[in-house]
Amino acid sequence: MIGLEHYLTISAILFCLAIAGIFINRRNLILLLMCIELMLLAVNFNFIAFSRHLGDETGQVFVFFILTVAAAEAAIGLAILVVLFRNRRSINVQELDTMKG
Amino acid sequence: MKALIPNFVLNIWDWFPPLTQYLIETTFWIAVVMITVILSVAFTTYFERKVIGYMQGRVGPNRVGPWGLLQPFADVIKLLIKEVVVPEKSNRFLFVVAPLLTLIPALATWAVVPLSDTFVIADINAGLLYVLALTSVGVYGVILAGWATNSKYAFLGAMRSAAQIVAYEIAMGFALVGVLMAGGSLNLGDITEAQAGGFSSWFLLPLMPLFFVYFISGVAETNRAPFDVAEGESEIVAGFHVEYSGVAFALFFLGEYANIILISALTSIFFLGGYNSFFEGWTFLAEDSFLREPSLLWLIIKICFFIYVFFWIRATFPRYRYDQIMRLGWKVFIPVTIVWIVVEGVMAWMQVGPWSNLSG
Amino acid sequence: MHGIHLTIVLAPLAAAIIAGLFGRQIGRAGAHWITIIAVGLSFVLSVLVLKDLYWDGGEPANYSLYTWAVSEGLRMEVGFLVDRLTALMMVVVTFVSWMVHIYTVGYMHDDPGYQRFFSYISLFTFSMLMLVMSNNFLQLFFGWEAVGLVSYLLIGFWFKRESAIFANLKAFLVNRVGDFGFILGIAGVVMFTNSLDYATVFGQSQSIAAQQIEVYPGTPWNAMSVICILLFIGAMGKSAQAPLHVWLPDSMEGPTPISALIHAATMVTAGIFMVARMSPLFELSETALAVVLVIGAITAFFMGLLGIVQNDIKRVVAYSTLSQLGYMTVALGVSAYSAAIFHLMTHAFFKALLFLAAGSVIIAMHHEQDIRKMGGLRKYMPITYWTALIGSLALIGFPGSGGFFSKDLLIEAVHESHWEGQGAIYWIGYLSVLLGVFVTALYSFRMFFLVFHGEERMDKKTKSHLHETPWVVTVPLVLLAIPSAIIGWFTVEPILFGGYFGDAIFETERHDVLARMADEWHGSLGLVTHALQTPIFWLAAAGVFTAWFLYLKRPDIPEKIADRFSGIYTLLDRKYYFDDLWIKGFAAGGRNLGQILWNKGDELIIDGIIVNGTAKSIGKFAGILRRIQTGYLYHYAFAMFIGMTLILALLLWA
Amino acid sequence: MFHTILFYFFATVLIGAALGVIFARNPVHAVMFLVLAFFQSAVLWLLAEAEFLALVLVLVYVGAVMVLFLFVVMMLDINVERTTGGYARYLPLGLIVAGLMIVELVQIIWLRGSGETLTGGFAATPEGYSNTKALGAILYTEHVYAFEIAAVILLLAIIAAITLTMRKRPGLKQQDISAQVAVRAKDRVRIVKMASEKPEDEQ
Repeated sequence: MIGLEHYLTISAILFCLAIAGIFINRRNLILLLMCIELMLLAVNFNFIAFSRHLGDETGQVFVFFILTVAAAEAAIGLAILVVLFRNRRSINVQELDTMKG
Repeated sequence: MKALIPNFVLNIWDWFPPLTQYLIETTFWIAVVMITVILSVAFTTYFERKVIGYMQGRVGPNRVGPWGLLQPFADVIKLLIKEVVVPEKSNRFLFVVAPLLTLIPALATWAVVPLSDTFVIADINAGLLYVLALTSVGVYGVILAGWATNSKYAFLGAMRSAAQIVAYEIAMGFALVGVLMAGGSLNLGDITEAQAGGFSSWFLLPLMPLFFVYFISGVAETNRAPFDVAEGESEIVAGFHVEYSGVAFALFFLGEYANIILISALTSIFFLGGYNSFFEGWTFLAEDSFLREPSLLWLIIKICFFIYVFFWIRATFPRYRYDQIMRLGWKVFIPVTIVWIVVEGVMAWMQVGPWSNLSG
Repeated sequence: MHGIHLTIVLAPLAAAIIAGLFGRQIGRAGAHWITIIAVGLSFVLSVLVLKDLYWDGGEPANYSLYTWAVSEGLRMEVGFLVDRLTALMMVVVTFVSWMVHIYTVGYMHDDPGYQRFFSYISLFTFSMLMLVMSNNFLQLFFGWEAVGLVSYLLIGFWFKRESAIFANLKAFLVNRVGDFGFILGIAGVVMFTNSLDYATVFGQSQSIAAQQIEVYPGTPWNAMSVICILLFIGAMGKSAQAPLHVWLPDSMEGPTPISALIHAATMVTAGIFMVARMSPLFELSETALAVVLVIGAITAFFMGLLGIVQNDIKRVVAYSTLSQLGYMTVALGVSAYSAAIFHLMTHAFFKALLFLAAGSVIIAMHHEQDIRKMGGLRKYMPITYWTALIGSLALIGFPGSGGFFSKDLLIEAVHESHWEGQGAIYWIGYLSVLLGVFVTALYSFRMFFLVFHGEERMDKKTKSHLHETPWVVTVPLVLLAIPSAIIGWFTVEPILFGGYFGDAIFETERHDVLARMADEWHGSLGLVTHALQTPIFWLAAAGVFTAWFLYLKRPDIPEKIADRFSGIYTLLDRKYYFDDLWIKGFAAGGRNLGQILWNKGDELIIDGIIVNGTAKSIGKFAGILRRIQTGYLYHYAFAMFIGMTLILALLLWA
Repeated sequence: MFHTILFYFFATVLIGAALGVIFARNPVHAVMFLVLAFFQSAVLWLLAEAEFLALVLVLVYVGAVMVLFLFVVMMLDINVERTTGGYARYLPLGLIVAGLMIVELVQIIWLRGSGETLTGGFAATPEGYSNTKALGAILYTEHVYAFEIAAVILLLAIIAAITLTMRKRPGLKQQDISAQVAVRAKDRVRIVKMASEKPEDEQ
């Protein structure tokens, strides 16, 4: 039967892939944002799996809030990105080093 | 129905494991619904041309077959045998996938639509959410088509369409919140059941503003006139499908009309009682009259009516300007729905007039 | 009573604020009326307080009004201690201040800074009252600094004059030296008693005296001596005792009324008052008393000598003030606190009178202050003449005058003060005050004769305008002349022998010279009649005679003496080179030291090595570390990820 | 059995999509892979009977957030070559570490699971159980304040996004509808009365 650990495994794999994505795609800010979304998805997997395993819906409530906050984060993040691109003509992470000491 | 099937078929059937039986059965019904819808699409195009023709003082198609009834098949054949031109600098994969992405959600939504009081392919709890989710996916086809074409006109059309669809989706969602409150369930069957009992029980009356918002948003969602800025022949040639031809174009066409039928069906279900009869409460009719029974017939009549309204609107209204579309969506529809949700809640809570029957 | 005390203090403050901040609105007349009324009110109420305490037998008041801060049990409060000592000081301060206010109306008549001046002197009155009425060290210090501030402001009142700026800066800086000692003394008090309140501190005086303090490791000193000497250093600064006296003569750059008020009658006596107030502490340290005595004696005699060679009318009076302050200090040194305060009081009257008289002369002479250019003013300004004569007689101790009683008995007290172990010091003190009498008489009447008698040496133009000064000037002169002349008659007995001060002043049995003198006391009249038999009278008479002989009879002799003894003359003329010592020695030395510390210590070591060096080395170190901190998100993410992997690996496989 | 097959199938597609996200050269493809990944996740959640969240995931993520991503990716004229360069350099290292981590995590999950009765799958839900209803029941009671805060956060996000990206171009002409409506004929048109013919004396 498919159970908790199957979901946890998927979540772990997703999470690691997302992190790998962050340092493989080191030039594109949008891709970094997308990898973060992927990580959040992995986290949501865990919440849902445990919620089902324990028979407690609170875990799913957490997922609900994570979705909310992630949506907000994506909206603001993309807005910032657009403004950034408008000003710098680039979203390359390596070129965003104005604050570098 | 089972009586019609020969015995040996039934024997073979019983021999299959239950899982396979289930798969075959579901696939069968899916195929039936899909074919029905696609055929309907064909005749809808004919219907449109006729309706608009008469409205404009013409007769419409009348050459192919009796009264031009075979015209849609002629069109289909024409489109099928035409070459699909893929622009050289386009993104080939997405260019091909995009038309499918418009069609699939429009067809997939039918899974939860209760066609009669006994038949629905998937009777799932969160049917309304499913509908919303799939409607929101429909936008991908347009965006990807516009982008993959690698043409400025197509891209402009895609951008317009995407913004428009996202904007009207919110109003649609809010309107459906009202329906959900009234029906007390996310299951479309339950929502329809909640409207049993004749015209006065339909959600049309208590949810009148939501009905208008939903239907007009539906027009906008399908990129139909007067919200067809995504195509906008006079401004951006043909918008997102400017480079599409042959089957690919046919799929867009199919998707658009499938969507029209779907929106009509959903509007009927949400506000006009779906498969419930007009005459349910009419006691002068015989107790067992089919006119008082809920059936697919009523749903089809309602769907046809709304399809007709679609064409009627198209023939009547000039195209909206883009910024006015956005204004209508964000500044008119969303506030109206929010206000009406509050009104509905308060009225239902206080048991006032037509709202007193609502479960919310 | 609390309300009265508060009114006494706050009325001048309110007047000062109004005159100072709204001077433009209320105008000149408004400024002087409001301040005069306020200070007059203070005076009247002070008299009431004195009456209550002395004649009506009221109890001394000691209370706190307001707690400013409490720090580890150390309460910083504002409070009043009003006993007879305070009451006496209050009356003297407010009376002289009131007189000076009235006098100023005439003296400053044409000055553009009229309102500012009234604001300052009212503020001064407030500060001085705060000082004398304080019941704790903190408020005392507040008053101490506030009077210093106002003094600074007033010396530099004519701030466009180079010399005035120099003088006020000098006064301020020299006072800082004293204040440094003073605040160290207060700190010592706090260290040993953890209290600022007089009553508490005095209650623990015995325990302080029993303790030792090691300022330098290995040399334990008596804690009480250290504290008292430090406090006395403060008094030296404020009361202009040698060698911190140098600011007082220069302070004559300020307008004459404030010379009278601040630099003669009140502020400079703050040190005397303070030591008297601290008598329970000083009494327990004979070392400190000896220091007080020697400093006072030196000041009394040598500063008097300087008065002889001065030609500026105000400076002569200023040196006489120094000398008289020396007298008071000597009295403190022999534990005759009452005598010191008594002399302080009489001195306040006659010295204020002398200053105001000098000011009157200056007005008449159109701000000419050189006595060599005066002479024969008697017939032009009779009131000034007579009041100045009264003042001078009181100063030299003419029998029956105010100064006579205080000075005579002061010297007598010094004479009586020989207790064990005081051999040399006793003689220094006694001889100084005795010879000082002669010197006092000499310079006083030298000035008097040169100004009012003899040939008229002023130029024609000035002469043609000479006339008596207006009534606002002469009335305070007369009003001050009266107490100068007669106050001794009826105050000497209660103050010195009648136990007027009661518990306010504490004297140990051993030091109680006044008690010994009381045995021979036969009343004021007896003292006056007895005067002719004392050396004091004859010394004074000799001084007057010498002055008459040298400056009226044979005006040519002083020149010759000056030529003959040019070394001594120069020494006196240069004021014992004290100014040079301070300015070229300490000030320049301090500058040089500062220069060295700045160039080498600050710029080279602190800035160069410590500050910039630290920054540079950190910068270098950070430059190495910076290579790790790329600022790229993925590097950090990678680091985190690797760390997590390692931790998991440890958990799993290690 | 069917359930298991479905699970493995969708899980495989999900992981493939995730790999696609991180390896896709073209950002638009990456976005599409992400959409696919979300879809697969939604299906997997449906399998776990978390239907409400599954559909909300599609609705919110696929329908809105990813459209936004797509929008931005398409609108910004990104130099694809430049932004994906240097990619091969870090690929092996990233993959090795990620693989190591996956192995570790999986080992932990299964180590912990082996000792307990976790392998029995999820407990069956009771008859008539509605995931949406159950979620709603606790969302609007226990977590109602958090819910309100979430609403405020979303409002904040809307306002922030609008203020960040809104810019007024100089010289942009805008339609003022109320001004248009308020126009009266007499403000625009001046009717001049004049004779139709010139007076005779001027001829």
